[in-house]
Amino acid sequence: MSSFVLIASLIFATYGVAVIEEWVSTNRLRLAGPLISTLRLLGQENILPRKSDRLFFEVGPVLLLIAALLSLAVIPLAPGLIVTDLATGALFFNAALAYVLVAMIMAGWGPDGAYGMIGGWRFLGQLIAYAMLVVMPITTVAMRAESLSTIDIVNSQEMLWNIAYQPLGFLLFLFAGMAMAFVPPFDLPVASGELAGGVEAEYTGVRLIIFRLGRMVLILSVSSAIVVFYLGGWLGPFGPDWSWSMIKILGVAALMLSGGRMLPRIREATLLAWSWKLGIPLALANIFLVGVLVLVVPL
Amino acid sequence: MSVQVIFLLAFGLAAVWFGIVVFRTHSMVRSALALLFSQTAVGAMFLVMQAEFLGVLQIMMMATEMSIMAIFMVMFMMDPGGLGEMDMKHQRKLSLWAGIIAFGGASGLALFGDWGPIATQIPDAGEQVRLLGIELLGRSMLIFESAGLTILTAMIAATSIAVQPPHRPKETPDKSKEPYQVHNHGGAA
Amino acid sequence: MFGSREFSKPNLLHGLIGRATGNDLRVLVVPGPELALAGGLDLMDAGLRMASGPRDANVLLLLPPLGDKMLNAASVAFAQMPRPRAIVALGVKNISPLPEADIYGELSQAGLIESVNSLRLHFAQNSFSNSVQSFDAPALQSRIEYTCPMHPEVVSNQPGSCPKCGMDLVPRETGTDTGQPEEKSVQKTQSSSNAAHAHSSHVKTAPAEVDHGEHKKADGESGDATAKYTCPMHPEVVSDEPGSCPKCGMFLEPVKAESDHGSHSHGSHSHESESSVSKLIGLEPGFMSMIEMTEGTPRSSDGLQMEWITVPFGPFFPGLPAGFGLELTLDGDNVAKATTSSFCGFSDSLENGPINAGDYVENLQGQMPLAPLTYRLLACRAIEAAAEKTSENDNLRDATLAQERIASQLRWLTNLGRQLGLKGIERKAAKLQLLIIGADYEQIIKLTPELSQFIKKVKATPFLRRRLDAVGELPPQSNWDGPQSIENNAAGRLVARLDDISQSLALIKKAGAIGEIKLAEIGNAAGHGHASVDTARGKANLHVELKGGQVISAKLDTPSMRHTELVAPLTDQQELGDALVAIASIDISPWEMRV
Amino acid sequence: MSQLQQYAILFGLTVGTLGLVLSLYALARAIGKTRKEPGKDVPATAGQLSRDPVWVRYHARYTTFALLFLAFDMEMAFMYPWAVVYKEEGLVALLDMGVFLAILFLGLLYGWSQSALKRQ
Repeated sequence: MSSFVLIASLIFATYGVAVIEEWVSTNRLRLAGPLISTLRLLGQENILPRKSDRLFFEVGPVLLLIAALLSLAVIPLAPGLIVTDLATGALFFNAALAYVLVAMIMAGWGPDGAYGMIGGWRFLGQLIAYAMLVVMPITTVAMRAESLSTIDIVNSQEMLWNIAYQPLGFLLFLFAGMAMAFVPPFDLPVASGELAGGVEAEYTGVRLIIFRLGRMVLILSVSSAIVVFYLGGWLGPFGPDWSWSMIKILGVAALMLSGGRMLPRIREATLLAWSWKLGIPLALANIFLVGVLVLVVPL
Repeated sequence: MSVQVIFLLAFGLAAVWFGIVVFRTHSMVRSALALLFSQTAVGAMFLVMQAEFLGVLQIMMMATEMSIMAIFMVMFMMDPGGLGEMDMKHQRKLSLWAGIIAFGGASGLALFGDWGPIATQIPDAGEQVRLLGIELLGRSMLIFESAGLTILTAMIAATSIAVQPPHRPKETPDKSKEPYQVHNHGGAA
Repeated sequence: MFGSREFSKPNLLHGLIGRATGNDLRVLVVPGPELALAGGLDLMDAGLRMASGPRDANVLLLLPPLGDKMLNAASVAFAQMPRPRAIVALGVKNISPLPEADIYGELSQAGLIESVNSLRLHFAQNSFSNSVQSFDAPALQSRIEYTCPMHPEVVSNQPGSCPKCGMDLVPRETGTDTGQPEEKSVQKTQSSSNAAHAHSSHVKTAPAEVDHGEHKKADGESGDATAKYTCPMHPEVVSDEPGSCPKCGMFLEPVKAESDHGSHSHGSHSHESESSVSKLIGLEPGFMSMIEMTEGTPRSSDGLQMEWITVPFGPFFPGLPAGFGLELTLDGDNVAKATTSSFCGFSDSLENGPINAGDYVENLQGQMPLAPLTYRLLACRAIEAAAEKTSENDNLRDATLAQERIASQLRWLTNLGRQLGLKGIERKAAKLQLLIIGADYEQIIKLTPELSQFIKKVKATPFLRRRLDAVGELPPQSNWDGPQSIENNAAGRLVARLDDISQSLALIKKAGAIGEIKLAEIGNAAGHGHASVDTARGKANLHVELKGGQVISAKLDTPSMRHTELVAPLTDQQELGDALVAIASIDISPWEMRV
Repeated sequence: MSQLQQYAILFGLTVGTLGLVLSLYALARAIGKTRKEPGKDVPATAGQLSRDPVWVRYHARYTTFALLFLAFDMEMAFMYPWAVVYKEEGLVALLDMGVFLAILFLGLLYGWSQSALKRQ
């Protein structure tokens, strides 16, 4: 029963993210939108660029989907509603999402097209910018929870959510998470106005379905990580636990997707400079602050 | 138990196979990512052996690090796409021997080394991380801090190499040609 | 059926997919989305979504005017669109080399909506068909040409050897367009596929007359035949005795004939096969020396030498003016060189001899679809100056000009929004543009508060100014005469354009009405005339010569023609994204460039 | 659930995803084959055929960041076990890691001073 609820709610949430994504990018709410797009792409030709690295071209989107799904596996929707409660869950989340980078490099390099290749290597630069800002805030969350398990992390926030306990970490993680899911304004590798689709540019048909699905699951996964690490996961005043998780996750996803549309796309040089000159010192300061806080006010 | 061994073997073979692919492909990116997947398979082996933290850490760190290696290979190797089908192997004999000796040494170490008694009780994954943390802050604190210093040294070295304009022979034709020409004439004579 | 997918017996799933395709239309507009806006078409409202490239599109929307160059480019884009796909032609009939359009419609919003409706039906019924034909066009043909790996300027249609160095020519695929600029291939010499050939053929054919210096480098580490020891880092250091390198202190390595990195005599060059060459001269097959390969290639700013690629960013690149043929030579994602061309430029030569002054005005107007009234006014003024007539409603004409300026700036903002991923600005600017173009005086006055509010909103967009601050600094003494601003960067030009909208609004309000632009009666006047008009992009000048009421010669000078020269200095060594923003900031119209 | 069972689930998830992908491919295959046409398989570059390979020595501009990143990444390996026992160990852990992070921060400052923190 619980695994059924789990699968159903994950599918529902992914679909929800896709609906929100279309909504914010076209300003039009179409509940059937993702379904129609999927059907259209299913009927589309699958073009394989000639002289391409076919292995990379095929594996790229699949690896993106697998990485995103695996990262989602350690995210609890409620106590007991989790695919695997790994003892190193927070670390595993990060490990799985590191392969998003590998997938993007493969997908960008594979077709031997200029836009895609530039997009793929750009994402590596983006990772160098955001990765430390994912890792360091996760450490402070683990410090408070005394565990890397995501369930323990949620339980540690029973008194006070981490967003209030370590707001600096939350902000850093939010931005880094948006960069990780390459949503605007961090959509450097798939920018339409700058690279005409970038990494996505050569994908059509069923491969594009996989790519887009992987992307949606990735956004879902990042937003649910934000919920679990900082917004108290399933904790809520009344009602069933999983519904709180769902509301928060979709809310964060909507925030991530719509917030970035207000900002111009960030230049790679700016992103790198900011995250290394400002972000990492702040993240280190956050570790120190939380370190003191945990010893002094152990809530 | 037996399933565990089968998976261990399978991941081990995958690691070896990807390791072979590293040298068999002409494309630099393929080569770098094959090395990555070889390392990932090693990480999976750790997982099968229930060393969760080590396994996940291996899987995580290799992904970014090998990707960075890939970009460096693309930057500095000829023909990174492998379109020219050129052979990147050099000094075959030497490397063959070095490989055989290293393999022999490693397997000798594995077979004849003293690995202590076989652990019957494996602490669960959470406990493993905790024990590791206590070890880091206790007995191995000095090692841990000197690792920090080592990393600092590496950072300084890497920065100073990368930021300085790389030294290279002057590209102006007369200067680069001169020494060659001198010897070439000698050779022709 | 040039757009359907092949399938003999469509089943239920095919029907579903057909209907889904009809409900999820991604459109690639030819010439470009700004033409749709200028023509008053609201694509979003008609249920079309803009595709980011040909792969993403399933509808090719054709709008007038379409030149041959544009249609050729469109045929390439159409060939790259995955099936099922369709062509919709609004207001155009002859679209060869593209196949017959699936839907023809008239150029209006109603025509567009009607076409989209029949398009949905078309996709539902014809997405899959059993009579599918392949699409082919002259622009898609390719041929093999042969080029020398060391001398890229040597290009031949047949295999053979290079007249300069005698090396074997290597094959390379290229388009049929023989007008391919040769300079384009300069950077491609190092392209990897040639690289391996470069070496093997070099070794194979190197005859004695080859320049010895170059030959030596190819062999990399080779030394003197009598030498016994050499430094692994400094091949020029050769010694008879073991020891250390005087340059770096490394141990000298012994060099033996037939060893891996050995030296070798150059006595024998007449080898048949590559392998025997490798064996004899001790060189590994396919081994390439970095020094040889990077020799002569230009350096990047940080001194590292990489290979450069030449990438087209147009004519259908989202975020750049449609029809603008930008080709960037990229060093990583930095721009090393930019070349520009136009796919839809004008021609001011009067090919068919002198034409009626009235016809000339219409003709010039038709050639400038993005600023028709502006150029109509320019033509009228120049002709009237030549005929020494004056127009009485000059300030009403200026009001018309101002209206078109507002529309032009709004279209520019749409483009900027698309380029930077600012969906809100893109949508709002497009909507306001549609309202402005058809508006009369009262409607414009009514729109004023909305426009001012929008200008305020754009100015207040977080990080927008900061994003544009660092890019687009014009070199000193450049002939920029577009919207003037205090800051010499893209941000300054954004503000200047926004202010231009406000000023134009004020001007319209002062004029009190919007006048029609009509050519004054000039009779059989003759003479020279010159006029200039402040367009949204800068000053446009026109010289005409009249004789007997006919224009016998005309010389048009447009702002875009002058500003195109700024593209190279603006993009030089800029990051790709910045370079594109910089190009957008000077607002070039390919229609105002010469073909 | 034992650890091995959990890994088995993750492995199963991977295999299951592959299965989903394969069945989608099969479905797409059943819908129709891709027609081979001239120009279609050339990478799309905005309306022009660009037939040259782009797999060349790509000049990445973030190399100095990448090198610093490697060092930081290495260091994070120590942070996780430390974070887990942080509360338990208290002040010792704070000082210990304080020294470690300070050393690391020095490296960052050094890189900064050598202008490694800019696009090359």
